[in-house]
Amino acid sequence: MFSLINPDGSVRDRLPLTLDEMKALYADMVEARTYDDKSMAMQRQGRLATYAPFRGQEAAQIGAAAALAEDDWVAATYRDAALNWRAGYPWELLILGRTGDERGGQVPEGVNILPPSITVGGHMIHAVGLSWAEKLSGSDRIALTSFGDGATSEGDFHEAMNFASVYRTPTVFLCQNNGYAISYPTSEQTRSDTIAVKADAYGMPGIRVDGNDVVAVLVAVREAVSLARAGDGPSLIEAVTYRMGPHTTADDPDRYRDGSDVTVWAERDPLERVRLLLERQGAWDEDWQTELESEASETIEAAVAWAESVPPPTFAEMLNRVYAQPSPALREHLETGEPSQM
Amino acid sequence: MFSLINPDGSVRDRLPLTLDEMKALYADMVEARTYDDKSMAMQRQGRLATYAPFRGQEAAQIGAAAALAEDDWVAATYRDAALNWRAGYPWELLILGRTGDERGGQVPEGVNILPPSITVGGHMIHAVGLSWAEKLSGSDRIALTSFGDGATSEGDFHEAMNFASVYRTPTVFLCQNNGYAISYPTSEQTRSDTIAVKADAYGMPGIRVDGNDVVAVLVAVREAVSLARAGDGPSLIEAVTYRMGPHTTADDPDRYRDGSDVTVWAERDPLERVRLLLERQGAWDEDWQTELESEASETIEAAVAWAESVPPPTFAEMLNRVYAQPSPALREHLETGEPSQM
Amino acid sequence: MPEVNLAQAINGALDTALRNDPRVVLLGEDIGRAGGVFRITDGLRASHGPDRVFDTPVAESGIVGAAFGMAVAGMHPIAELQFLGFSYPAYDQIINHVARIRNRTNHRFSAPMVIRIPYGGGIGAAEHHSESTEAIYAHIPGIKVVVPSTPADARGLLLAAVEDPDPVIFLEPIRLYRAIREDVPEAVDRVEIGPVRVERSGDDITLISWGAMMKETRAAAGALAEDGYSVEVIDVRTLAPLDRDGIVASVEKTGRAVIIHEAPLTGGFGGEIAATITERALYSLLAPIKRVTGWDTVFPLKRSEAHYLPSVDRIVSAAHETLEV
Amino acid sequence: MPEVNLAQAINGALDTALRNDPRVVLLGEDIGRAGGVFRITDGLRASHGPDRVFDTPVAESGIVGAAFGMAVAGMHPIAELQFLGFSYPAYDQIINHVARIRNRTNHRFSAPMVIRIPYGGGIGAAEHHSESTEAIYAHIPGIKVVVPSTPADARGLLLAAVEDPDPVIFLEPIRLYRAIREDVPEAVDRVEIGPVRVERSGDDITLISWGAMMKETRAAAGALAEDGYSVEVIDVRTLAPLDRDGIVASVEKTGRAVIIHEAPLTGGFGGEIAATITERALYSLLAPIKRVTGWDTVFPLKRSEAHYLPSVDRIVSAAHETLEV
Ligand SMILES: Cc1ncc(C[n+]2csc(CCOP(=O)(O)OP(=O)(O)O)c2C)c(N)n1
Ligand SMILES: Cc1ncc(C[n+]2csc(CCOP(=O)(O)OP(=O)(O)O)c2C)c(N)n1
Ligand SMILES: [Mg+2]
Ligand SMILES: [Mg+2]
Repeated sequence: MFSLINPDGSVRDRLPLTLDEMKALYADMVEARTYDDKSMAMQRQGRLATYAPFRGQEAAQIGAAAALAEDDWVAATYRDAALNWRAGYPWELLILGRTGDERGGQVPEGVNILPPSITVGGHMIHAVGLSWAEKLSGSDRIALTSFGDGATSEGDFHEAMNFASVYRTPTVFLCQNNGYAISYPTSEQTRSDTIAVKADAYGMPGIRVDGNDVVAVLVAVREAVSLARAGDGPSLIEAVTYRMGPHTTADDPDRYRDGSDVTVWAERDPLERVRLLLERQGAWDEDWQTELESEASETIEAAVAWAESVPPPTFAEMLNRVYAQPSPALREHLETGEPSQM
Repeated sequence: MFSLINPDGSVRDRLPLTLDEMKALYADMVEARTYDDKSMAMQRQGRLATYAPFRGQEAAQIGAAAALAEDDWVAATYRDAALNWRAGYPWELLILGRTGDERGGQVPEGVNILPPSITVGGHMIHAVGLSWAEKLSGSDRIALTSFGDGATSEGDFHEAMNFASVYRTPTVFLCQNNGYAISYPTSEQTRSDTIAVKADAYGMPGIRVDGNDVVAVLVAVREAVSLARAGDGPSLIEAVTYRMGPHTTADDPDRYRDGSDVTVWAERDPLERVRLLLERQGAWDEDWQTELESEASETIEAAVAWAESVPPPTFAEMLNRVYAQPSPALREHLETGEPSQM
Repeated sequence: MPEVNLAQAINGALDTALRNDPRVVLLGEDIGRAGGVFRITDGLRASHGPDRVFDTPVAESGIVGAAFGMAVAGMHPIAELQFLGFSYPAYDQIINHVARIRNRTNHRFSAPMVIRIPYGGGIGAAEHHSESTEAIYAHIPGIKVVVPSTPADARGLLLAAVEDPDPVIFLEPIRLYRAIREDVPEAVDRVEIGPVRVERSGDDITLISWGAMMKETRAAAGALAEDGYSVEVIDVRTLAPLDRDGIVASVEKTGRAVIIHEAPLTGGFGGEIAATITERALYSLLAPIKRVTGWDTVFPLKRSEAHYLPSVDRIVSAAHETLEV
Repeated sequence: MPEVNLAQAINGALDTALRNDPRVVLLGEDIGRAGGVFRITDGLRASHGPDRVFDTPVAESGIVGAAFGMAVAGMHPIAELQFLGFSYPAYDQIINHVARIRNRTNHRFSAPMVIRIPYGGGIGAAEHHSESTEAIYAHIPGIKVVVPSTPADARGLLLAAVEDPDPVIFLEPIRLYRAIREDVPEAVDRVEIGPVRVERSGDDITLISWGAMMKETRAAAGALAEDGYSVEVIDVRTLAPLDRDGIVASVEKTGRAVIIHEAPLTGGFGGEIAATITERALYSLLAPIKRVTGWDTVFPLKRSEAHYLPSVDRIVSAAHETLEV
C-alpha cells in the first residue's frame, strides 16, 4: 500500500509539497471536518435531511480534489462533500441540497461538478461519458469519479471501468474503501484481496493507497490525472480508509460493528498525522489551530445562514424544472394545482 | 493456454480418456454438426425462426457438457444447442423452440436445463442462484452457465461472478470466446489480455483453454466441476474458439470481417483434429464416418419431423401459461378474445 | 400478535414464513446484522441463522437474479430491495426473467418468490427514496403486484405471497410503517391476492386508492362524511391481478369515482382504473371520474414534498367537484 | 430523398444530424461496421468516421450512462439500444439519471440526447425482440417519448429530437421499417414533438393509435369507411408529452373512440388516453371507449404471434360495437 506519512507524523519519503502546501491541505481538512461536525449537529436539530458523515475520510477526499484542475469534471457521492467542496462546489449549495432543495445541485457556471449521487454505482459511467466528450472535443479536461467499496459490487462499476478502458477515456476512478457498505463489511463484499486488483480485469493501472494519508492520495491521484490528461487512459485508485461515524444519521453502527476497529482507526486519524508532521517542523501551534477552527466555523455558519435564508421552492418552481419548457400537463398543473400549505 | 490435442491430431500429453470415450465424443460432435447444418438449411427454407449456428464451437460445447452429471443445472445461450443437447435437452425440443414455440422450453422432468437465454448476460446469475439453492439444501448438484465473450461486458456478468465467489456457490462459468459479439471483435470489447484473467477480480480460479480441443475443455470443466462439488466454490473457464458461421441467419459477416480469420480457424476445426487422432490410432475409417453421419441425420430428421408435427399453440394455451392460474383479465380474454386466423 | 404496526406485522409474517417453510430464505442489502434500513427484518438473522437470512453485496440485479435461480431450484426466496428507486437496476431481471420463466417453459419451471420493496414519499428522504412507480410493475404480465395499507393486510398478503406459485412484488408504504397499529391475530394467515377490500361502504361516491395514499383517502372520506356524504372507500391492495369487478361494482352503485395515487398523473395506474370504469360502467357514471395524483414531475426533495403529495384537501375538493355535478 | 421507407428516412435523418451538428455522435451495439442489426446506421461510420459512430460493448447501462455523460458535457449523442426488450438494463440510467439531471440541478445541467430503440412484434422474432413496453417510459417525468409511424414523421421527429434540449426516447416500429414508402423531401426538417397528427378526418368515430399499430388502424379505418362510416384516425406520435387537447377535440366531435395498441391491456398507455377522454369529454361520449390491445401475456413466439397481435378484424369489430350503441 502506497503511503508517505506515518500516523505519528514521520515521513517515509520526501514529500513533493512545500510546507505552505502542507499547511493548506491541513487547513482544508480542518474546514471539512468543521462542516461535517456542524452538519451532524444540524441534522440532529432537524435542520437537515439525513446526513452521511465523512469523518475519517478527509484525507482521501481533500487529497484527491487537490490533484484536479479547476474545471475538471467531478462525479462523486452523498459522502463526498469534502471532495466536492475542495473541487469547487460551494459549501452553501451543499448545505442547501442537504436541507432538501434541488437548487443545491445548481452549481455556478465554471464549476463542473455533478450533484452528489445518491444511487450507488450509477454515476461512475457518467464520468466516463463526460471525459469521453472532452477527449472527442480535444480539450484536456478530465473527469474524476469517487465511489465507495460497496459501489464496486454494482454491475455499473464493471460497465464504467470497461468503457473507460475500451475507449481510453481520461477518467480517474477513486474508490474510498471505508470498510463498509452500510452494515456490510468490505471483507464480505468480494473475494478479491483488494479493490485495486480489480483494475486488472480491464487492463487498467490500479493502485492501493493509504487513504488517511493526504499526501499519498494527492500523489496517486495526481499521477492518474497526468496519465489521463496525457491521453494514456483511465486508472483506478483504492484509498483505504475508515468511516468513523455512522453510515448516515439514520444508522446505528452498534448493530454491526463493535467499537474495536473504530479505536484502531482513531489512531490513524488523517488530520492528526498532518498536525504532528507540521508540529515536528514547527509549523503548527495551538493558536493557529484555534484560528483555523474559528475561521472554518465562521465560514460554515455563514454558509448555513445563507442556505437557511433561501425561501423554499414554490409550487411553480417545482414544476418548471422538469423540462426546458413545461409540458402541457405541467402547464395545467401550474394553472389548476393548489399549492399546498407548507 | 491449456491444450491437449494439436490441430493435426497429435497429442501434447497423455489423454485421460479411453479410446471408446474419444470415439463417443467424436460421434457427439458429428451429431451436433449435423443438427447445426440441418438447422441452417431449415431456416433458409423458412421452417425455423432466426437461427444462431455454433459451427466451430462443437468441442467447447460437447466437452463442457460431457463433464456434467445428469441432473446438474445448465443455464446457457441461444448458441449452445450442442451443449444443451449433450447435457440432456432433447433435440426435438430445441427444434420446437426454434420454430417459435414456447413449449420448446418445457424440458422433461429430471432434465435441469433452463431454456436457451436470449438476453445476453442475464442468465449467469441464475446459475449462481440455482447452485446456491443446491448448496443450501445439501445436495451436491452444481450449475454450469455458458455465455459468450460479449456477455462479459454486461454488468450482470460482474454481479454473477461476485455473488458466486462471495457465497462460494458451486457454479462453473464457461465463456466461449468465439471472437465476436455479433460484429464487435473480442479484442475491442475489453483491454484485458484474456477473459480468464477477469476471474482475479473475484478471487476465483480462471483458466484459458483451447476451445477447439474437446478433451482440453472436458478436462478443464471436469476440474471446475470437482472443485464446485467439493465445496470449493466457482471457477471461470475461457474456451478460446471461433464462430465459423454468421452470428445468426440474419447476419452478414462480410460487413465486419474478411475471410482470412475464417481460413485460419478452419485449420483448427474441432472435429477434424479428433478424427485425425482417431485415425492415427486406427479407430476411424470412412465407413464409420458415413455411419455416424447417416445415424445423426436420421436422428435429427426424426426430431424435426416430431417438432413439425406438433400443432401450433392454441389461443388458450398462449394465455394459460402466464400464471399458475390465469388472472381475471386473462380469463376474460379467454372468453371474449377472438382467436386469430393463422 | 395483538396491536402491531405495519412494520411489525411484516416482521412477524417473515418470521412465520421462515418458521413454517424451510424453503424460505431472505436476502437483501443490510437485512441481516443491521435488520434492514427500516428494521423490518430485525432479529430474523439472529433467530433463524445466517443460512436463512443473507446480507448481500450492493447489486440489485444480482439479488433478484440469484433469488430467481433459487426459486427455480425449488426454494421460496424473499428478496428485499432497499427502496423502489433502487429497484430499477433489477428491472431487467424482473421483467425478462422472473416474470417469464413459467411462460417460456410452459409451466415446467416457475419462480415462487417475493420481492419486498419499501416505496413512497412523505418522510423527507433523499433523492430516489420516495418513488411510487408501481405502474411500471403492474403492466408486466407474469408477476403480481401487492400493496398493503394495514397491518393485517400486510401480514395476510405477505404470507399469501410467500405461498403463491408465481412471483410477487410486495410494495411496502414507508410512511405507514409505523403510522397505524391494529390487532393482528397470528391466526390471520392469508389474505387472498386479488380482491379489493371495501374499507368503508357508501352510496354517493367511491374513493379508490392503495398503499400509502390510503391514509389521506381515509381522512378525506371522514371529512366528506362529516359533510353528509355517504362515501365508499376501496383499498385496491392488489394492482395485478386487478379486481375490475370489485371496482366496477362499487362505481355502478355510487356513480361517482375519485382515484387517488401518489405517482405522477400521466401513465399512473389510475389511468387503468379510470379506463376500466369507463369501459364497463359508463352508463352508471353521474360525473366525470377524477384522478388526484402526484404531478408530472420527479418526486421532490424535503422542502417541496408538501407541494407534491396529494393532500386530504385535494381529495376532498375533487370529490366535491364530482359530487356537485 | 424522394420515396423512402421508414428505415431509410431514419438513416437519412441521422446522416443529416451528423452533417449539421458536430456535437452529434452515435453509439450502440453493432451500429458501426455492421450498420446496425436493422441496417439503420448503414454507411454512417464510413461517411462520418469512427470518431462519430461508435460500436460499443454489449452493455446497455453503459451505453446510456456514457451517452448521458457526453450530453451533460455538451454533446448531442444518439444512442441505439438494439431492441426495446434489451433496454431494461438501461432503465435505471434512464429513469434515475437521464430523466432527472435538469430537475436536480435546476437547469444548470441537462441531457440533450436521443435513445433510439426498435420495438414491436410482427416479424416472428426470438424472445424479448417484440416488446412494446412504451408505457414504462411514458410514465417517467423528464423524458419525452416519440413513436413515428411514417417515413416523413420519422425524419422530422428524429431531427427535432436531436435538437431537443431534453432527452428523447425514440421508438422505431420494426415491422414498419420497410412497409411503407413515401416522398420525404430533405427540406422536411422538423416535426414538432408533442402534437398528434390527425391522419384522416371523420365524424362518426375516432381511432387512436401510434407506431406499428397504425398499419392495422389505417386498414380498419379503410374497412369502416367502406361500410359507410366517417372515420377519424389519430396518430398520437408523441406519448410524452401527451397532446390531450388534440385527442379530446377529436372525441368531442365524434363521440366515439377506439384506442389501439400492441402492449398488453392492463397498464398499457391506452388506459391513460381513455382516462383522459373520460375526464374531459364524458358528456360527449356516445358509447363506451374501447381498447383493442395485446393480451395480458408475454409477447409470444412466432407460432402464436398471430394470436397476439391486434388484427384489423378486432379493430373493426370493436369499432362496430362502439358505433352500434
Ligand atoms: C442503487 C442503490 N442501491 C442501494 C442504495 C442504498 N445505499 C445507500 S448507501 C449504500 C452503501 C454504499 O456503500 P459504499 O459504496 O461503500 O459507500 P459508503 O456509504 O461506504 O461511502 C447503500 C446500499 C442506493 N443508494 N443505491
Ligand atoms: C441484453 C442484450 N443486449 C443485446 C442483445 C443483442 N445481441 C444478441 S447476441 C449479441 C452478441 C453476443 O455476443 P457473445 O456474448 O459473444 O455471444 P455469441 O453470439 O458470440 O455466441 C447481442 C448484442 C441481447 N440479446 N441481449
Ligand atoms: Mg463504504
Ligand atoms: Mg462471441
